Amino acid sequence: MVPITTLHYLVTAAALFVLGVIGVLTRRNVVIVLMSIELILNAVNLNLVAFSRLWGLHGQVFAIFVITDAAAEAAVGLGILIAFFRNKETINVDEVDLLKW
Amino acid sequence: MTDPTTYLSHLELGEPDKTFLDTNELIINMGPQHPATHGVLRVILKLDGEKVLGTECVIGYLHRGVEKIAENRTYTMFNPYVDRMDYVAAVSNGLGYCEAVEKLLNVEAPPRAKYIRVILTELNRLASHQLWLGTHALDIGAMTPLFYTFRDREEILKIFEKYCGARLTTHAFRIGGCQYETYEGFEQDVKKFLDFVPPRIDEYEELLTTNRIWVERTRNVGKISAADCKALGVTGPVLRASGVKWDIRKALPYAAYPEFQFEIPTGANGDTYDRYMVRMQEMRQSLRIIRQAVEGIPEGPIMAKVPKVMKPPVGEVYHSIEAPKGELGYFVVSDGSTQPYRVRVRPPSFVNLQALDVMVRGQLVADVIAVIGTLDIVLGEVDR
Amino acid sequence: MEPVATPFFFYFLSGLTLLSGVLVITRKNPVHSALALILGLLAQAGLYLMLYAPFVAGVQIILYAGGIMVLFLFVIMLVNIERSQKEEQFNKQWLVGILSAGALGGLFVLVYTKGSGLFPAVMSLPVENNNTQQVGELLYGQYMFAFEIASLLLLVAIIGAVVMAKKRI
Amino acid sequence: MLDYITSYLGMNTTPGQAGNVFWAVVYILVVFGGVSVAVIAMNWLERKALAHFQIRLGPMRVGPHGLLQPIADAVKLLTKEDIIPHEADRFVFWIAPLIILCASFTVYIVIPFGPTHAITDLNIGILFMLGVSSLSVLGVVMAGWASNSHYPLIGSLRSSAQMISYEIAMGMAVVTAILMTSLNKSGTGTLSMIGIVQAQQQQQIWFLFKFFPLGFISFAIFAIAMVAETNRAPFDLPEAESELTAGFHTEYSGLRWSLFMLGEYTAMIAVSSIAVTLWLGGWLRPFPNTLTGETWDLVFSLIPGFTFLGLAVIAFIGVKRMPKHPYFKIQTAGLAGFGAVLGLIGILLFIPPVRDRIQDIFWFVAKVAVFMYLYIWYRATFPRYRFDQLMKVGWKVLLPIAIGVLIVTAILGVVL
Repeated sequence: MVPITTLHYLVTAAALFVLGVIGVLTRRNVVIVLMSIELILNAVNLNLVAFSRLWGLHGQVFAIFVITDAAAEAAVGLGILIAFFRNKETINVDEVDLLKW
Repeated sequence: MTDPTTYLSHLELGEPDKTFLDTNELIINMGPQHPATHGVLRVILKLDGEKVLGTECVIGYLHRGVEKIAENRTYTMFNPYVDRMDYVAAVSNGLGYCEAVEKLLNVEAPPRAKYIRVILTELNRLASHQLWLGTHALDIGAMTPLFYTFRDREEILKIFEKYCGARLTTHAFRIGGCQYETYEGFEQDVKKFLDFVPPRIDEYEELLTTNRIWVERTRNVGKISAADCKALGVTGPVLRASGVKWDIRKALPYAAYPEFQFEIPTGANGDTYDRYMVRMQEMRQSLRIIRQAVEGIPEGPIMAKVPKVMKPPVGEVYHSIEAPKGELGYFVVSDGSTQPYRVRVRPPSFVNLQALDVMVRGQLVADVIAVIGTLDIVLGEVDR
Repeated sequence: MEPVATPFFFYFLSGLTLLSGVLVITRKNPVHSALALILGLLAQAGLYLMLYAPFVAGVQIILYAGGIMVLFLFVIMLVNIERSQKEEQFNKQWLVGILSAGALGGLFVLVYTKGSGLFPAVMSLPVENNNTQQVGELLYGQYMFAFEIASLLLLVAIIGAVVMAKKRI
Repeated sequence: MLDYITSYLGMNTTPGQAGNVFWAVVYILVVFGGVSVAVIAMNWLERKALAHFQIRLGPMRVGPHGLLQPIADAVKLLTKEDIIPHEADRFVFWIAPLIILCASFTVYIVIPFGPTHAITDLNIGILFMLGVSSLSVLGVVMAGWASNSHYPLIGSLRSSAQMISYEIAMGMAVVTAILMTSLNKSGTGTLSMIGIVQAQQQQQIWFLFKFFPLGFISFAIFAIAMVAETNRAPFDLPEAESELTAGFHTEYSGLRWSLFMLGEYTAMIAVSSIAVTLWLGGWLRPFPNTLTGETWDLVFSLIPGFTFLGLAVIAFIGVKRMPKHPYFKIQTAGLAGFGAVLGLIGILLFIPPVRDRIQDIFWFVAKVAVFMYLYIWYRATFPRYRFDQLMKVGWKVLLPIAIGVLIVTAILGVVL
């Protein structure tokens, strides 16, 4: 069996990233779009941590920052979603076509 | 299957208060199968999140037509039926009915009977309050007082059983007095009980009165003002906790009550905690009355002269007594025959239940439970 | 601690991660998506453990799986999903989206095939025992400023979320 | 193979750290079996103790003094019809209890019953525990949502809000204790569960008494938060039976319901273990620094055996007090047998090698048992909080105090 190298992790992360991008670009449901963004962020995290095996712990520190960021993003994003749902009674992205209501 | 919303149609329910995380309005059905509705009360709650926007009580699941039954029974035959209304305070029900018919017949029970009546009724008030305390505490989450109160209520029921053979639906009194003379050692039993109970009441208070959680759960919960109480006809401890010193035992004395010293405990805020305190003090006052009665019990007959076949003169009478839950009134109309033409009962639980909506609006779901508990309703009496 | 059966666990966990990723973007019901995402996040925590990053793994579980996902589920419960399930799930430009994502994937393939020599085949073995201490020293030393900025960001996010979600303040 | 198995025996680490899969699996089985037995025992004890608080007898019929009642209950629950509401989301409904169960059982991987008696010693032990135990919120949310009914939904919303809120205060209290581990010469603390206990051993003090009263306050915060975290009285409003019938598991019955219960009790034991590890010196015996010396070591090592002998004596007294009626013959014999087993265990615990290995576990379990008893005691004594009051306690009382204690501890750690 091939020993597991950094490249393996990178490929996994890349695949996850692509999945996330597909989710963001094709789904209509805002909640799932937000979750896809989480997938993207996770792919980045995986990359960072995998690299930290090679070049010191800075990657891990960045991964922690990314997680913090994801938390903030999720909170604000879901807050917007709730405000949006209250006003428009829908959670589909392509119906968010007004800048102001 | 009816849509529950139809019941709410006549309630002026305002727009839900949209504060945080806008939830849809929720209409939930509490009961008739619900552990905290004290029987088969069904409350339809309109909620905004946890906040109560309005309530609607649906009653009648325990309706047995007691008032109608009265029209087809003789005065004496109807006597046991009233025990089945407020089965927790059966003795009080019997007392009210007997006194109403006595008023109609224009007879008066002899002094000894009156004293026995007072002793038993006050014991029954104690039993009723104990049951209320246990279940109310259980609703709020304190399990243990229930068992303590039931342990002590048992002693009262034992006295009842020894006196008349029944524990719950006692049928202790007859029109014109009492059927049974007190049994041998009745007074000793009651006196022993009087010594036994005060530390037990202290024990309940120890668990609850100063308990922070209990105080927080009951203070400022289900507040009702004296004016609202009067407008809704609320009586009993609920009224007294709002600061109105109204007790029929003092205001319109009946039985042997004028001869006893006792106080009417009142509250100030009209919240659940005050009602709790009022009832606790009432228990102590009851003990005081019983002590006076049992010490001063006169000798003599226990039955006044009443005809075997009762044919009260044509007329009507309203007689009310202070039942443990409030004013229990009997309106009896006689057409001169052996059967009452009409008997109408003014049950305290039924009238007090009206205050539920006033008391819980704007409060939380958990408070509905506390308020139902504090109103001390018995569904047998609400539905009759 | 010597790792046991590394290839097996790697393929297992990364397979789980990718499978859950696929489920996230294909499920109709957002709750099922969220569940799949949780599974993926946990699998990823496992991958971090394999990469000798226990602290990141712990943070991943406690923050992502425990915190953020609960937030998601909360929101899903509050908004009406009955209707959104019956609607069209994908938007009109889904084909364009998939094509561009495919292009991105192609780019990745290109980069990793051409540049595979950049990454040393043998991974170094950082000391696991004081990973947390080292991460902590970096966080409170070299990255102090970034750390403080992150906490400010969180504060802003809290206020922002409350302002957004609350109608009347 | 045999070498592989025996090679671990001489080692002085946990099987997980030694990388010995065989022994790790054995430990996992032992711990999970032990926890299941503990849950059963706790179930019986809770009913009995609660009953005696309430001047009742509790279960008396199945087995002597109702000892077999939990088993009878388990049989009943397992054979009950498994109901899934028609409108429920079947998959989520099915998986929710499993999530709770898995989350609460997984925690036991890092709980140290002794210096070597843990499945593994993770570097991030306490973080792992907090993280995994917070996963059970997901199960609660999903159970309430999947039931597709109002009462469970309200129950689950309440409960998840409660668990998340109290997790924060709990985390702050835990951080205080972790901070205390770093007050040594090298100045580095640890997150490993075993390391935390060893730090207490090194510093010659349980963290409960460290910087008195700071350690005590943080412990108290944790002790309150953990009751809320496990949804027990007086914070049991998610399942407040008098308000919401049964909260998030209203629609569950039979096996699935029993999984929820199992999860709840398991979580109770787990969080108590955290408290014991962080503040009460884990497996360390009481008074390790005042009552020192060979003799005291010997005396304390004999206590486990005497405890079991004492339990056996209680069982035999029970046998004596059994009514002398043919009907009770089997029950009396059963109780006597139970006493004999307890006595045998007690005697077994006096054998030196067993004694040395077992006493760590004994002290740990004894401390956890105290917490279990406290849980029962709370339940018998307190009324239930209302939701807004609960939130107020969590956010406005516990959290500020926890943060204050954390800051003061940090300052003291630097100054001293």
